[in-house]
This record gives sequence, structure tokens and C-alpha cells, in this order.
Amino acid sequence: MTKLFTTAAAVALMAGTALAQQDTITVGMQLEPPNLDPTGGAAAAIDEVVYANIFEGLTRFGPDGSIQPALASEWEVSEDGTVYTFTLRDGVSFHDGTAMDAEDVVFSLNRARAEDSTNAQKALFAGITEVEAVDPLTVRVTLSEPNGNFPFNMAWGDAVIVAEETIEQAATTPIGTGPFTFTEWVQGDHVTISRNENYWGEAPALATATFKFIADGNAAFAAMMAGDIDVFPVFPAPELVSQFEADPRFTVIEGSTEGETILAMNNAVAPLDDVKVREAISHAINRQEIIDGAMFGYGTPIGTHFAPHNPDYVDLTETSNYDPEAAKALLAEAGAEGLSLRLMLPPPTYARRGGEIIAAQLREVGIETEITNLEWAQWLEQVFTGKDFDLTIVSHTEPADINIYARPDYYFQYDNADFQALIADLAVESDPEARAAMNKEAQETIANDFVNAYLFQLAKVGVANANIEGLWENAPTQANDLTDVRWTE
Amino acid sequence: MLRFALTRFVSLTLSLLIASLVIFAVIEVIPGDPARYMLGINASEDAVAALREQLGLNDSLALRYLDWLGGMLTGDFGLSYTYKVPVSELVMQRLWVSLPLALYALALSTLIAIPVGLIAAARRGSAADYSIMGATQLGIAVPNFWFAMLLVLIFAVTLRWFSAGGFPGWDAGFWLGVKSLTLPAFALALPQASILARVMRSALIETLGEDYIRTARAKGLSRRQATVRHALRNAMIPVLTIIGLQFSFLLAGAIIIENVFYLPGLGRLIFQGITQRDLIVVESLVMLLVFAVILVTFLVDVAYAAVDPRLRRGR
Amino acid sequence: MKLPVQLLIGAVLSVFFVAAALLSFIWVPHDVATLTISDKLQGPSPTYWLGTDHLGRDTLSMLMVGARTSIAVAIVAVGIGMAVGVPLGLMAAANRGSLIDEIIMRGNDLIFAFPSLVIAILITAVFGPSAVNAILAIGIFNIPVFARVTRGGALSIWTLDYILAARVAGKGRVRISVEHILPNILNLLIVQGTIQFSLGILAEAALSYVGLGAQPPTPSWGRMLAEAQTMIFTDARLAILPGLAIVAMVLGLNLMGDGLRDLTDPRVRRARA
Amino acid sequence: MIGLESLSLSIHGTPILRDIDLSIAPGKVTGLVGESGSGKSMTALAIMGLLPNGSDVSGAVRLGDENLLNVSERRLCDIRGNRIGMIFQEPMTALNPVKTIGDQVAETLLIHGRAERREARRIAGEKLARVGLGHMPLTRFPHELSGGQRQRVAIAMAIALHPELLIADEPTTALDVTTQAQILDLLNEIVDEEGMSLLLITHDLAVVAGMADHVAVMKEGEIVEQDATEPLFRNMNHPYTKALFAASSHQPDRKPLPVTDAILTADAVVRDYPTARPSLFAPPGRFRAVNEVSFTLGKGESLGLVGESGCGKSTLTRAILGLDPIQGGRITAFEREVGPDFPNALRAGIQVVFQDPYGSFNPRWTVERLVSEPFHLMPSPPKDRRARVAEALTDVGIDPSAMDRYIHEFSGGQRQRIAIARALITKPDLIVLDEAVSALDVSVRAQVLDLIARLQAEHGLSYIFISHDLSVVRSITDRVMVMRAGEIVEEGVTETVFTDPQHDYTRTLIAATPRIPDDWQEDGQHA
Repeated sequence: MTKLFTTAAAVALMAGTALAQQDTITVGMQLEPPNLDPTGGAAAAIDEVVYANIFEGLTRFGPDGSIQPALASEWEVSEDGTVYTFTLRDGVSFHDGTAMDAEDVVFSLNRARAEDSTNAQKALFAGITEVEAVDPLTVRVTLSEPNGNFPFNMAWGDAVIVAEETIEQAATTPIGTGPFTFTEWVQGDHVTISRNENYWGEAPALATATFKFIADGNAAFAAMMAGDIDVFPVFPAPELVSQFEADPRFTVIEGSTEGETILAMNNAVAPLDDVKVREAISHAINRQEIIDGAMFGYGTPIGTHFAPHNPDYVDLTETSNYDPEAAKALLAEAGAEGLSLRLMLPPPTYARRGGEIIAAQLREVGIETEITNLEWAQWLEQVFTGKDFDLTIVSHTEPADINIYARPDYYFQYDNADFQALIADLAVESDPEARAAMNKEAQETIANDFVNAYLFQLAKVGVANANIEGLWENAPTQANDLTDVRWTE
Repeated sequence: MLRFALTRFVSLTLSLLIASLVIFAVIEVIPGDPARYMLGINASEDAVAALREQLGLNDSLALRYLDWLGGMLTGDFGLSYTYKVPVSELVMQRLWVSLPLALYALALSTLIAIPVGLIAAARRGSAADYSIMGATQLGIAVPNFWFAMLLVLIFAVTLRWFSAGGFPGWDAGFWLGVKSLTLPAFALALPQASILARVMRSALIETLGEDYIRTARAKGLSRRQATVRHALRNAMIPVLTIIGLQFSFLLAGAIIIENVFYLPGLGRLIFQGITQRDLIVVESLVMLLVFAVILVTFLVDVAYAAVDPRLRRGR
Repeated sequence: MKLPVQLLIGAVLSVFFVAAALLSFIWVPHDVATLTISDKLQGPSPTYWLGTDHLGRDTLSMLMVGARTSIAVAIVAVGIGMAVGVPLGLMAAANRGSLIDEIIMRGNDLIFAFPSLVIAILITAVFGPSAVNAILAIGIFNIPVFARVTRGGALSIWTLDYILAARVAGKGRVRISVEHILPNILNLLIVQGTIQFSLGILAEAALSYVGLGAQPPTPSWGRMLAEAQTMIFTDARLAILPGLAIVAMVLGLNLMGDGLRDLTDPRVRRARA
Repeated sequence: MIGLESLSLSIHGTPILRDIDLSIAPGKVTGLVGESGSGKSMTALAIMGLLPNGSDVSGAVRLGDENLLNVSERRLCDIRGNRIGMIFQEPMTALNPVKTIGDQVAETLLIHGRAERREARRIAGEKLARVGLGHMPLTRFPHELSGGQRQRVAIAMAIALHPELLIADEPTTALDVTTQAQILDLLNEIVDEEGMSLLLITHDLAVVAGMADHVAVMKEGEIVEQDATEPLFRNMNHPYTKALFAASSHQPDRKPLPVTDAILTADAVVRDYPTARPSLFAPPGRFRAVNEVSFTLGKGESLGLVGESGCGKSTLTRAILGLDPIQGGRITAFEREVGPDFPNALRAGIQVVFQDPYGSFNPRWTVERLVSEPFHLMPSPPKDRRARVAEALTDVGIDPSAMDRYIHEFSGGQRQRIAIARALITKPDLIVLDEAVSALDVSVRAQVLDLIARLQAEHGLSYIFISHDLSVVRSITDRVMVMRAGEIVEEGVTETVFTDPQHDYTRTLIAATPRIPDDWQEDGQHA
């Protein structure tokens, strides 16, 4: 009787949902964005709401990670590779009705690279020497040296085009050029956006979309189950995903992210300045156990700092295969038995759970670890800026970021002149084949130097109502592009 | 009465001033740079420096303290670092969740506890008394966040009577709002009601042993009449104290429950403020909560006077 | 005299957990530091009496060692509260109405005015999360409790004639506080201590639950609950067992506290006789 | 009209009352006398049907043709307050502190449905006027009234419905002697005018002698003797009655010692208490508890200090003991000024015995430790500590083997003896006896007074004997001071003061003290 009632209620509920939600969607997100200005903060949650929905750049990431035209319909590169000329689309206007033209592009780029700029990815604009509006629909950007990555740089959320008149209020009421306009933000609960009827491209299928913020895995699960949330693109608790897989109402979208999850080591201080110790640690780690234990099976083992879905990826997992005996031998060889290391863990589950597993694995080869859990702010201060750590676990989610190994002052303090030269060459190389070869060399170099222990590529495990299509599978950048999302019934 | 109020006011101000110093000092020594937190892992040093300058983090401590204090006196709590909106706006928004939740939980706890405590005291030693006391012992021992988890499991996931959490906003309709606060309010109220019922019972038993109850009985009042007409009001004094304490607790102490039900309340705002190093939000909120507690204590004192004529004239 | 039933039940429950905690020092069914991920999320079996968690650790062993953490944190926190609060309370009572009394009591009020969980969060934000800082945070809020109970109890004793007699015998305030007041409020303090102990266990659980208490790999009941929270739909056992442990331990301590109060409260004793 | 027939009571199996037979005649005052624990109050509660839980009662309480032990609780509620009213000992706690006196009196009428609210308040006003509180607004709260006034309110409540029987359980024990006289007068008047019966329960023979028509004497749950008042006092057939009587008018056998030079002098002593500030910034107010008191105490002298509660006796005592600072004048003992710097060795010369035998001892100490506590005053504690304690205990009539026991094992009288032992341990010259016998039952009190007299003779002690009880002061002191509102109003040789009081207040005090008529005592008295 009770069961019958429950089922009937569930059916009624679902029917009601389907009818009422034809062109609206509720998207679940674990973290609330602190503000909605993608040019003024690093929080991934900002891009997850506004990228490609409210704000657009000259170029953009496609669902497969490719660089596609956005506000610039096309661009040309000069022979020496230092001058980019972008042609803007005609008839693009901001949500407040004002036209978007070359002056806005000049303003946006100059603002981002200005001396007092607070752009979180200021490095993206570092090579720019001049930005000019040739005519209202043409912009010329001059670089100090050739940069094959420049269109890629311009696709980032931090490089979106904004209007001078409205940028000050972007933190709370963002005004962009995208297919959705900002409607409301109930702090602590949700952000709602609505269809931009004057969009320059094809108008989206959805009339409104609501991003609801649910930090707690349980609550997220319950909200999905109750139908309060239609899609949770990055589901916070992998251990619950199997429940959704068993339920025909839902589809589980498993994709890849740009997040290389690594056990970072402080290369500059003893005993981790000894490559043998680092190698030993790499061999002591059983990646599959970490993926199973911490991520409930979601994740791809990696052997270097490169995304496996990238065509230039080299599988180097065998270089640092799980071999505790070898690890012990290496430690003995390095004269580093009875090590005790500090393991600093930032808040994400992969780090906290992974840290416990790694601690247990290191103990097996005779390395004791002292775990300290840190909040992000503390982690940034102590580990990232202060470099006061031995080991830490973190996922580097920026796309194509192997170049961080060329920065000797970067927190893991890898200092290899050859590698730095290689990355410098790579930056100015625009021939795809040459770039591929150099990428491979870079991957191998850091793998053979055992700079860090490479664990796994962070999976993007999303859960969605089975009747929704058009969602991104992978996460080439942190975004929830809703342009092509629609209900199938 | 005026003199009483004046004296209280002076000591209240002094307490608040000391509290503000303590809060400011504690929060300023929290490691972690808000600017770097906001700009993240790839930010360049000069961007961070520029943001620090913009946020006013480079001013001297004393200057910032005075600035903050002066702002609060004029009702200006400053601008949130991360949200970039006035703190007062943030707080007001959250208050419309936390305050109703606290009041709801308090009402539940009081409505449950007072009759239950009354029955237990009136039937002292009976089976009803023993079961009530046993149940309240259990109620006190249950961690409220665990109880909340169980409530979600039963009422949201299995029975689907309530949504698992979230708050649609009062705009979505009054009853919808009340509904979404119901499970959290119950989770909060259970231990509070247990404590209150026990206090009610023991206060009542104590009063029932007083001489004036015997006097009342000698006048011909039945046991029930003596309890209702004479014991109840006297027993309310300790009960009021607990209710006052509970209110303050519920206002600020709901952090965990707010997390379980993902309610956008004050507690969560503090938690977020701390993780995001939005120091100005944290400082102002803690200050506000301390102020609320001190105010409630004051109101409870006034309520005493209403209940007990002995306290009405000064000291 | 007949022991109250609740005292017996309470003592049995409390002793059970304390014994389990002590036993964990010399023996647990499985080492909690070793992860057997291949055995994760198993139900109860002859090997794992209460099953395993998401990292393949034995739940029973985790509960036993977790009891150790909870009890240790609570005991030290209560110890701090007593060690600081009792002397303050005695001092305030001995100098009733003086400036020192006023300062101590206003200081108490001030601590009470701070939302405890928020302060605990702030403390751990400053010093980093750890069991020690959880102890500190819980301990600080125990100070005014003990100061108040001590002062209240001491004040009523200060009015008694034997205190006058001691003063006539030339004894000073400190000496009277130690010789006459303290022994006579000891029962009050023991009862309050039991109650604070149980509150300490709840507080530790709450702090660990939000990640501010004991740090991995040290097992703690609150952390077990936090880790099991998302498992409640798949393996409710993991979320229910630590919760039950907390409830049973706290219940035991509260029953014991109430029983002790009944035993030592002359009014109740008289009514019983 | 009310008759107790073979009333027996046990509570949780402990027998409390045995075969009580008592009939209370209409319009008369029946006195029920006995020492504490004799079962007087339980008898009253049995009549009211207000016995505690666990009571097992048999026999009969006849009111008209009903046995109150058999009627329903509802019927009892009708009777209580309506046909039987009752007042209790403690006026300070017998009234509900949060209700006005008017409401509390009116409630009696309301609860029995005798009047509507407005009418009930009017009658309440009348009844309050009847008990002498006509000037008192009905809206006053109990805490705004004095003890005597509260007892009047309690009486007004009890007689509001003109009951047939009024039970007064120790109605004046907690009151000062002058107030007691007024309340007793009021009760007498009411019985006369309204023709109700009064069951007056008291431990004080003198009170019943002056009030009752018929007296019953209770001991250990039984009525040992009852009769009309005068014959009972004249005959005293039962030995317990005789003993009780003897004890209550006991005169210890003592001779004044030769008084030598002064050991203690008070010269214009002033003791002020700070009170609440009259306004926020004004200095705190002052209450003068002791106002320019001067006296001299010679060695071997016994000086009495009498006065009603709040007159400043205890404050003066504390000043003499050097416990509190004084704000004016000086106190000199053994030729040194008493104060914070008074040397311990001299302090040992002044010891004290307090009133409350229960609060005077730390319950967690052994008797040895308790008695030897004043050794703290000596630069080094004596080697023969146990012997000294044993000696002191023997001196006060306690077996020295009691040394290792705890105080709860002793009765009230024994405790007062131990308190005296503690005072003797430093071999003092002066002992301050602060209401030292006031809390004791009469028979025990007589023994302790004998002890006090004997010790003075044996050790040549000086006493300051503080009491509100004039007859006790008269029996044990050489000289007496009468204190009122912080001032000594009369001072002189004890007998002179009592037989020929000079001050009006002294006269009032003496007149207010209830006495058994002298001519009844001829047969009974033996000294």
C-alpha cells in the first residue's frame, strides 16, 4: 500500500516535472561563485556560471577542447607571428543593448594587462605590446614575440570581452554578449539566467536556467533524486554515482577534465631534492588503488603532467609503475631510510581521501607521513606561496599547463635549464608537428626526472536527467555551456 | 528602572567594545591572504598586490580596526571582499533564513518541551515520567547533525514529504519557505526541546516543593490548580534563561544544520567567509552574533522582571 | 543505600566505551592504519564483525580507536575547563562583589556571548585543524561553565557558619577556599564534569564532522560520520554505527551524571529516604 | 466538632503517628505541644489530607459526619480553605512571590466559587483589613511586606471563607517576640469574634499556656497527656510533661564570678554597609547597622546582648571577632586594637559558637580536625594535638572516641557541644555565644545551658551571650544590653533590667514575652 502510494507519487512528480520544465533547467554546482566577474577572480565557479553563457571572448573552447571562433569570426597572423588581426562579428550587442565593437575589445585587453590589473591569469596577456582598433570590426594585437598559443589564451574566461560602462557591476550583475542574460542571484542559493532573445547566434533552447549551489554530497544526491536538480555536471560525491547508473531516470556523463592530479614534491629541499627519493616515492604509489579508493574508480592513471585525451599525450605510467620493492631499494641507495615527510592536503575529496591512501602506501615502503589538512587560503599561503611543505596533492586544472615546470620559482621548485629552453621554444613554435614532438619531449623529461608523482587525470563525473541532451562531456575549461542544451521530450 | 537600564547599557557597550577587539585580533591573525585566495594559483604577484591595495589590506591594523568600528557605528559594515556587495546586504539576506529558522526551532522546542515537562513533573515517578525522561535523555545524546541526516533519509529520500534541503526564498511563497525550514527546525529543536523539557520538569518539581504550594493546597486548590496557578509561573524563570540561551545558540549554532540542508543562512555565510578569507564579512557577522546574544540576555533579564516582581525595582 | 538505576545503566555504558578505548591500545581486530582497498565497503562478516569502510578499514577497530580520540579530547577539554575555571570561580566567590569578582564574571559572560562553534572554527582557522586545537576550542568554553558552577556552589558555602569559624581560626581566603570550599563543592564539580564530558564528546564529534577536529589518519567518530555521510544511501551502516556510538556514550555519561547528582543532592536523598 | 480517632500514620513504613485521639471543640483553642519530630505537624497535615507520598494512614478524622480519611480528593479540595483553613510557620516562603497579596487572598474565594473576581477582591480587601492590613494596597507583592505582615496575609487567606477550624502550625516561631505577641493577639481575637476553632501547634509551652483552652502534649508520635490548660499545667501527670516544663523554665545553677579588669572594650563602634547607588553616578549609599556602640567586658563576666532580628547584634559580633572592618570607633581586646592586624596569638583568646548546629561544621572533616582547627592561630600546632582535642571533648561531655567520626553522626545538641569544644581548644578568655542555644529543643537547650554555666565557672571564662530569647539571657548573664536599630538602648545588671526596665522598648520586649502564669508553677517547678 505504502509502496504503491510512493510509486504513484513519484510518477505524478515526474510527469509534472517533465511538463513544467520543458524549457527551464536547474543545474547543480558544488561551489557558489564568490562573484560573477570572470576577469576579477580565479574561482572556477565563476566560469562555470558565466562562461559561454553570459560572457564570450574573441575565441572560445569547444566541447572537445579545440579553439573556435567566438566574437571574432576569424583572425590572421602576421608572417613573424607577432601581429594578430581579429575580425569581429557584426551586429553583436551587450545585454544592455549597446553594441559590442573594437573599442570594447581594446578596453577589455588593456584592462586585463594594465599595471593595476587584478586579473587572476595576467600571464595570458603578458606578451601583448599594443591593442588597436583598426575599425569598429577589426582589432589588431601586437605581441612582443611570436606566440602560437595566443588564440588559445584568448579563449579563457579571464579574457572575455566586457564593456567599460558595465564592468564595475559585473561582480553582481554581469552584462556580456552571450546567449543568456543574468536574471537574479540569491546569495547562498542560486543564480538564474534567461535566454537572450537578441543573441547574435542561434538562440538557445532553454528559456531560463538556474544554477543551484549544493556543497554537500548527500544533499546533492537527495536533490537529484527528488528532481530538484536536473543536472549536476560535476557531481561532488563519486561514491554515490553508482546509484544513478542503476536508475533509468538518470544518465551518468563520465568525461575527462584538464585536471592532472599529482602528488607534488618540494624539489628544492632535502631529501626530496634527490631524484632517487622522488623516484622511490613514485614507485611506492599504487595509482589504481587511489583511483578506486578515493574516486570510486573514476579517473585515468597518468605518468606525466599531460591530459590523456590530448593527441600529444604519451603514456609514461610504466616509468613510475607500482613497485614497492624498487622503492625500498632506491631509498636504501639514496641513504634515505626512515624518512618522515609532511603531507599537506587542500580540501577537495581527491586530496583528502587520496592523501590517506598515499600515507598508507608510503608507510609500506618505510616513509612516515604527517598529514595536515589545509583550507585553500592556507594552502595558497603556506604551500603555494610559502613553499613550506614536503608533499601535497593537488589537481592542476588549467589546460595545457606543462609550462609551469619551466618556472623554477613555482611551488614544487623544479629547476631544469634544458626544460626551460624547451618550453621557451615551444611558446614561439606554431608548426603543429614540431609542437607535438616538443610536447612529447617535455612530458618525458619531467617523467624521467620524477618531478612529481603523477596520479590520475581527474574525471568529470556528471549526472543528468536522462531527457536532457547537449551537455558537455569533457571539461576543456571549467564551464557549463548551456547553448545547445535542450529537453528531448 | 531607568537607572538599571543605564547601568546595563554602559556595561553592554564595554562588553561589545572588548568583544570587537578580540574578534578583530583573532580574525586578523588567521593565516591566508584574501587577495591570493581570490586570484588563485596562477595569479601573478603584481595582480595580487594590486588587489591587496584595492581591498585596503595594506593599511595599518589600527587604521583598519578603527575604520571597521567606525563603519559599524554608522551602520556601514563595509564591502565584502569576495561578493563585492555591502556586508549589511548579505547579512540581511541570510538573516531572513536564519532568524525564521531559529524562531521556528525555538517555537517547536518550547511547544514540545513545556507540556512534556509539565506532564513529567505533575506525574512524577509515573510511567509517563520515566518514558519522558528516557526520551529526553536520548534526545540530548543525539548529535543534531546526525539526526538531521536521519531526517533527510526518512522524510526527503524515502517518503519524499519534504525536499532534501535548500531554501526557495520567501518570494516563492510563505508555505514553501516554512516547508523547507521544517526538517532543519526539527533537527535543531530535538536536543533543545529535550534540554528544555528536563529543565521545565526539575524547575516545576522544585517549585511544587515550595511552601506556597502547600499554602495554596490548604486553600483548597487541587494539585492541578496549584500547579497551573502557582507553580508554573515561578518555574518559568529557569526555563526563560534556557530559552534565551537557546535562541542565541540557534541563531549562530545552526552552521552544521545549515550545511546538511544547504540553507543559505548566517552560519554558512560565516563558514564561507572564513574559507574564502572574506575577513570583513566574518568580523562583522561574529560581532553581530555577539551583539545578538548580549541583547537577548538583556531581554531575558527584562522578561524575568515581568515574571518576578521581586526583580522589578532595581536591585 | 540503593544505587539509582540510571547511575548503573550510565556507568555500564560509560565503562563499556572506556574499556573499548583502553583495549584499543593493546589490541584491535584490524590495524586501522592499513588500508585494504580491495576489501572496501564490505558488510559484517566473521573477518570484519561490523564491516569495512570505503578504504577497507575495519569499522569495529575504527570505532574502538575513535572512542579513544573522543574520550581523550573530551577529558583534556574538561580538564582545561576545570583547571582554569575552578580556581577562577573560587577566587570570584572568595572576593564576592569586588572588582576581581566583577572582572571574572563579566569575562565569563563575554565568553558565553561568543557563538562557540564559530569560535572553534576561528581557532582552527588560526592554528590549523587538529585534535589539540579542538581540545583548546572546547576547553575554552568549559572554563566559564566551571567558573560559574564553582562560584555558585562556593557562594552558598561561604555563608555557612563553619566558614566563619575558620575565619575566627585565623584562616585566609585561599586556605578556606582550598580546605573548606573545594571539598564541599567537589560533588557539584564531578556532576558538572560528567555533563561537560558528554558535551565534549558531542562537540568533538561536531568539530570532527566539519573537519576541524582530529586529523587523518587518526580515526574519530565525528570524522567517520563525515566520511560516511555520502554513503548513507549506499551503505547506511557506516553512518549509523558511529552515530549510535556517540549516542550511547553520551547517554551513558548523562545518565551517570544525573545518577551522581541524585546520589549527592541531599534534597533528593532526603526525598528518597 | 473535629475529632481524631486512633489516627496512625506511617510513611514508607516508618511509623510517625500512633493512635492519636484528639477532639477539637468548637470555638475553642486547642494547643498541641511537643518537641521537634514529635509528629505535631504531621497530625495537622493528616487533618488537611496533605500528607506526603508514601503515607499510610489509619483511624479517622471526623468532620461532621464525614471521615476525611475516606472522602475523595475532590471533596477534600472543597473542605480545605472552606471548612478548614491553615497557616504555616515560614511567612517568608508561604506566599507565592509572583502574585499580589490581594489576588492570593481573593483566590480562596474564587476557587470555592464563592464570589466573582471583582467581589472576591472586595472581600479580600475586607479580610486584609480584618487582620490589620487595612492600609495595605491589594496590589502589593509579598516581598514588599515584613514577616509579620505576611503572616497576617496568610491568616486572611485562611479565614477568608470563615472556616470552622483554623490550624496554625508554629505560626509565630519565625517571628520576633513583639510581632509574635501581635499575631497571637490577632488569632485570639479572631477565634473570639468569629467563633471558629483553632488548633495551635507549637513547641513553646508559654504560648499555649497563654492561648489555649485545651492542651495536648505530644512525644514521639503519641499524645502522652491532654487536658484543659490550667489543670494540665497544675497537675502534670505525665513525667514527659513535667520534664518539658522544667526544661523550658530551666535556670542553670551559676554564681557570678568576681569580675576583674576589662578584657574587651568597644568605644563608639560604627559599622556601615554600602547599599545600592541612589543614582548612577552618586557614591553608594550607606546603611548604619551599628551606631556608636560602646561597652566594656570584664574578665569572668557574662554579658548578654538582646534584640530582635535586624537590630545589629550579629554585625556587632562579627566586628568584635575582627571579621569585618569597622567604620568608626575602636574595639580593643587584650589591650590591642581588634582589626585586620590583630595578632593570631591574641585572636586565640576570643572564640565563638554559632547558632546553627548543622551549618557550623565542614561535613567532610573528622571531629578531631574540626575541633583542632583553631590551632591554626598558634605559631606552631601543639604536639599533643589529639590529647588536647580529647580533653576539650571530655570537657563538653562528648566521649573522646568521637574524634574520628564525622559530624553527621551527631545530634544537634551533641554538635553544639562539639562547637563549644572547638571554642575551648585554644583556652580562650572570651567566648562569643551567638544564639548558641536558639536552634535547640528545650530539653537539650537546658543541658547545654548547664554546660555553658559550668565551663564558665571552671575556666573563668568571659561570655558575650547573644540571643533574641529574653528568658535564656536572663538565666545565664550578669549584665545585659538591649539593642535596637543599631544602638544600645538600655544596659545594666541583668536582674535589674528585667525587673525594672527603664526604656520603653525593653518594657515592650518583656511584656511581649509569653509566660506561664506564675501561680501555675508551684507544683511543677524543680530547679
